[in-house]
Amino acid sequence: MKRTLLIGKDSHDVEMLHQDGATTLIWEGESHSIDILELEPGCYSILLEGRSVEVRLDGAKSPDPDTHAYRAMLYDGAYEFALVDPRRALLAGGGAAGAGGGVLAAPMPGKVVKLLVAPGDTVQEGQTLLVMEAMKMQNELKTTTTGTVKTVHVQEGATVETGASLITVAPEG
Amino acid sequence: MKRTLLIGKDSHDVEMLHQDGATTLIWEGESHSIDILELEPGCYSILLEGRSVEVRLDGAKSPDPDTHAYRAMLYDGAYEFALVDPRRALLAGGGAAGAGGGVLAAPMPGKVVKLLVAPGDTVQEGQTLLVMEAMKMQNELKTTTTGTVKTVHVQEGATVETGASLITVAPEG
Amino acid sequence: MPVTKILIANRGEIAVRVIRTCREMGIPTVAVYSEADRGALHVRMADEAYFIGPAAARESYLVLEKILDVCKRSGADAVHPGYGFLSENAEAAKAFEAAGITFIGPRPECIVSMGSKTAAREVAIAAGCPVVPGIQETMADDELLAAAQKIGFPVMLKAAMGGGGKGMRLVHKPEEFASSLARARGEALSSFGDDSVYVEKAIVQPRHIEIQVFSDKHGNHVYLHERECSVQRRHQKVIEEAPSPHVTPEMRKAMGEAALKVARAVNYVGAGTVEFLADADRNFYFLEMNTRLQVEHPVTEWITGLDLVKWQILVARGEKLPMTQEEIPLNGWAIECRVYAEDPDKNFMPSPGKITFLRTPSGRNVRDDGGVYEGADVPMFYDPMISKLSTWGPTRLEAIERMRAALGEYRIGGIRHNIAFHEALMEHGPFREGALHTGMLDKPFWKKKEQGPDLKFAVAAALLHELETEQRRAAQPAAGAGGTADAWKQWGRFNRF
Amino acid sequence: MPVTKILIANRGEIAVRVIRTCREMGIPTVAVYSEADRGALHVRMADEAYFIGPAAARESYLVLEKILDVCKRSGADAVHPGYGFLSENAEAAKAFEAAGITFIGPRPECIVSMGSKTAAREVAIAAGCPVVPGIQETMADDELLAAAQKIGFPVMLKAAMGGGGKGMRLVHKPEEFASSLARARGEALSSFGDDSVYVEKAIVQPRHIEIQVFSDKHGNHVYLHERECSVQRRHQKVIEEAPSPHVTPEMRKAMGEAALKVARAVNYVGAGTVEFLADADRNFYFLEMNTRLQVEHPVTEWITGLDLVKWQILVARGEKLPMTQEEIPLNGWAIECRVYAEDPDKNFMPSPGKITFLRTPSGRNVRDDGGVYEGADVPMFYDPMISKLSTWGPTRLEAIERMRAALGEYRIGGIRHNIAFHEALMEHGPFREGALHTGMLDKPFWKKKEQGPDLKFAVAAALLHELETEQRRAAQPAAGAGGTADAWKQWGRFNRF
Repeated sequence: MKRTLLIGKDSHDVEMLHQDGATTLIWEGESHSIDILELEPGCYSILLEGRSVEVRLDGAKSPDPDTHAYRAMLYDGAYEFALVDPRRALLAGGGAAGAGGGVLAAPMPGKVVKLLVAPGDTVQEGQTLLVMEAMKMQNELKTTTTGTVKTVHVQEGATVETGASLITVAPEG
Repeated sequence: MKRTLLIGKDSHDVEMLHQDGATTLIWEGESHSIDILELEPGCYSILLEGRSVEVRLDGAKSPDPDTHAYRAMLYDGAYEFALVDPRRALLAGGGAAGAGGGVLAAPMPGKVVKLLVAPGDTVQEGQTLLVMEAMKMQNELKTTTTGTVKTVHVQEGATVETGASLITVAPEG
Repeated sequence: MPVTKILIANRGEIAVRVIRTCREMGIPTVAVYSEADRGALHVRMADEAYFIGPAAARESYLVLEKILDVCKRSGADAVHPGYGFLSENAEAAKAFEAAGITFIGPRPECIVSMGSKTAAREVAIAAGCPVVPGIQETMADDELLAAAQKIGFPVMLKAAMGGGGKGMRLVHKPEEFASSLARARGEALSSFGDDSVYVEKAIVQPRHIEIQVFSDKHGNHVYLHERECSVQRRHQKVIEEAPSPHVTPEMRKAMGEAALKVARAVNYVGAGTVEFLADADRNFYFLEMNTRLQVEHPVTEWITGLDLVKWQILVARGEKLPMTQEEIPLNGWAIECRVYAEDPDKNFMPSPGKITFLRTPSGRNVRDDGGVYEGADVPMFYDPMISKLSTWGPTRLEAIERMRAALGEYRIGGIRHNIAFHEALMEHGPFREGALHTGMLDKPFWKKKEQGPDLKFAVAAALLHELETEQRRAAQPAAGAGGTADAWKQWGRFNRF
Repeated sequence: MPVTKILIANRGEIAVRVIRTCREMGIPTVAVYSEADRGALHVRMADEAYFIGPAAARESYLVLEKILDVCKRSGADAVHPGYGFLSENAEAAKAFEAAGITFIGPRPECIVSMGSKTAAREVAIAAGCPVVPGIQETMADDELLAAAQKIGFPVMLKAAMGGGGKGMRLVHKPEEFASSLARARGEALSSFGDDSVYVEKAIVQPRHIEIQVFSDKHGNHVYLHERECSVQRRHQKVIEEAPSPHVTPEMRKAMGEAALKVARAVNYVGAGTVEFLADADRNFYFLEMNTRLQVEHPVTEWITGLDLVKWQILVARGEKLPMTQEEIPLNGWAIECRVYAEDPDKNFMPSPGKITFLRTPSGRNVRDDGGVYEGADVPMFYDPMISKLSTWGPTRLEAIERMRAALGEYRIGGIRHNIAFHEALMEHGPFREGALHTGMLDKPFWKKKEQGPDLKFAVAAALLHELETEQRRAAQPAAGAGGTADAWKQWGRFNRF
């Protein structure tokens, strides 16, 4: 099974083969014999060339359904990356960029305590559009898009879930 | 939902009703308002008249498919009992007794290290029929039936799972 | 006062902490819970549990009448307030007293006199406990300069109406005084509409060091040594330790005795903490007194071997303190890390949600005071602290190494948390050297981890997950044309963020 | 000797225990595992892991060549043997030495000289350490009586070829001697074909008390006080504690010095335990010496604050002992309960299987040394001990109360275990009073719990489970006529025993 690994701005060809009870990891053309076991749901023990590493895997939200974002926790911290089926990447054509751009989404469940913009306002990248409260702390949510506020999806006082659309900004030009 | 509770030699009529978000436990005709929540798989938090008790539930093997045997762990120890759907109990007729009698089953996974009887031997209740080894310890398995050995289902050296039939004894008379 | 059944007017780790001591002492416990907390760990662990209303604390945990009502219904004859919520509410303490219920805390008058910073400062001055030297009244420019010279440079100019750093100026030398004062007055005027400014001694790179005191109803007072809590992020304590690497035996004695002066002055009863600021020369200045159990009490329990909640209960019952000052032990070193549901990679944004996986560290001299379990929800309504991990060692470095190893065993899934941040702190030079001050984390040393050496392992796990998802999809032909979408729904369920 | 990467030639909790100290010290670890242990906790936690063969220990963990081979492949320059397996195998110690690998244990000669009970007894006698008085040679009847009178009654007659209690006779008074001897000889002849009998002092209701010793390669020897391990079931230790409620400061010093005589006599190096039997009058007698880390070492770590595995590594590196005898602390009291996968309700039959649920106790001064996790298999091939729960308190009773509370938090699903048995022991009068002896559990005090007061709660949970199963069945009409059977298959999957 082949996948394209996306990490930051890099991409790598990776593949996992499972034959006759043996598992092989192919990393940029180089084969590694690997012993991998799911010990608990989402928790893997991996032996590779003697080394023993435990990996806790969580999925992460991704705007593109064909790009599977992962967050893996190892003894030395977390790794974030995405895997794409190269066949799907071809079908999809252009790639993953663009989707979701301009929508400010709730990064956590919480309460909208303050709206700082209204439709029609011009906003700059880095500008705070809204204040949310969660766990006794107020958090300023900033836009990554420079442009014009198109829609405000929520009202002050509303309780929202993670990922809920809050404000859509139409990019400049 | 009605059930007959079997505990030791006693039986009780019990019922649980779940209506309009409220749960009621009816114990021998007496109603108790109960707040019950499954916190983790098989692990329940129960509030009943102010008291808070956590119950860990395990199923237990039972020879009769209509009798559901349970082992519940509470803060003060384990309770063992069975629940029977009274409709099924009626259909089944005579009750649960009799099944499985005379069959010596493996109480744990392990290795048969010694067979002490052969088919045709006469045995007494409490007599050791076989020695099993598990976790570095040898365990003598005794019969609860007085009678004649009908079948020996295993050989010395065999590894068996929990519940495997080892020796069948035909009861006396 | 009888203490035969204790209602714990709190939630989370501190409620669990109190329940544990009650269990050891054989005292039944009563939990209260809001709508958000029906499945919380403190409800599971208490002997009784009562519902007290909506998730918002001001409609449940902070409503005195509801707590009083549960006392009546459950027959609890004592209340442990934990920290936060009603713990430093003098009205609550009075109301419990009036209802014949033992409040496991100080008398209401102590809470009142320590509740206001200025009143507490006056008590401290009267008792002979050092405070930050300063003239807390506004004056003309030349009078302020004279005051500054009397206090000794560096000094801090502060807007009388101020707050949040506005109108504050650090002045190192007399030569800079006039221009700094002008700018401070200007800022004060524009920010608060009032150009009044007062002067105080500037504590450069202050250390937050506090003394744990304990008093009984018979006039006995002892101190259980100090804790240092200088490792803070936005004035929030992150790591605490006991003893302090800055404190010498002489300083410990001097601080302990100063703290007891304050405790004696208000006829204190129970567990209290006298907070000080200390400077590099080991001068220390009274800051405030917390009239309750402190979050960071475990480090004191490690080095003394004592159970502070047990002592609170003994004192509430009217018993004498079990030890004299000379008998209080001081063994080794303890470190505590506060584990928060927050994302260090996203400016420490809170991260409430469901804990889908939880493995806490174990082994020798490791203590996890948690308020959650695998499968528990971390509600968005309360403090993001979900656990306190503490370790002990014969020396500070051994405690730190044990903490580093224990953090490496901690696994929390489903929410973001600050374990990796603590791990980085354990390897942070100034922290290891004990060169602490309250601003040490202002210049953030934390950086999001870049691609590390073990990416292969991380990706291998994800590849196996993709492989199994594909195999499941292949094994479900019944789903027909919609198969692809359905199979990836499963993947969607796996999405936890 | 270099110790830069340690192979742990063991499994289960002790392998995990060693890994924890190595992590604190920054030493990489190498695990080995059999077919039954691929998913074991020690494999998860080690930095490297190597397969060494079939499940049966004699084909994997006990095969010296395989361990040596993994040392070579991994570059490990030291081996920690844990307890059991190769830990007291002199040939293994020699082979590691020959291969240039540091064996974290005593020199092979120490293992040999302490490996035989009779040889060890001779070493002890020569060193001036008291042994059970007796004449370990066979004699004529009248000589035996003379010897018995010299030893002092009560005495024990033992068959020279004997074992398992056959041919043993306790003789209280000289008048009973002749008839008892005749019966002992008769039994010895019929059981072993030899009527030789010898005489030894009878220790009535003996207590098992052992001294932890530590020695370095520079001839320094210290003792880390005693542990009492009298609570045994079928000669298997169940509960251990430190210090012993039977030992006075004078007795501690005398036992410690006696133990050091043995250690010095064999030029001991590393961690060792000298076991004694003690009688009601506080006489004590050398029994044997274990030349390895003991299962129950955590209680010594609690009262001394020391890390015994760290000390083993320091000594193996050739460092001097970090403390002198006078510096060894003794603080408070510690209790350890061995958690076994066994069924107390079925004559303590072993209960291997999958652990479907696991919540370990936490909080202050509670330590769980486990070798498993939720989802782990407890294989049938090895020792049924899955964890050691230990607690500390300033006094024995506080340690016991903490243990009782901690046991109440322990939840293990999927296999049977002895937690409830330990809970009953914590409330057992003779145990609480410290009236211990090795036969105290021979008359079993354990009874299977009858229907308790909270049956309603237990049944309510089961009713909810039945209700939900019915609802699931109702929601799956597609299963058609076979619906009932299918739905209950789900229930069947829930069957864990």
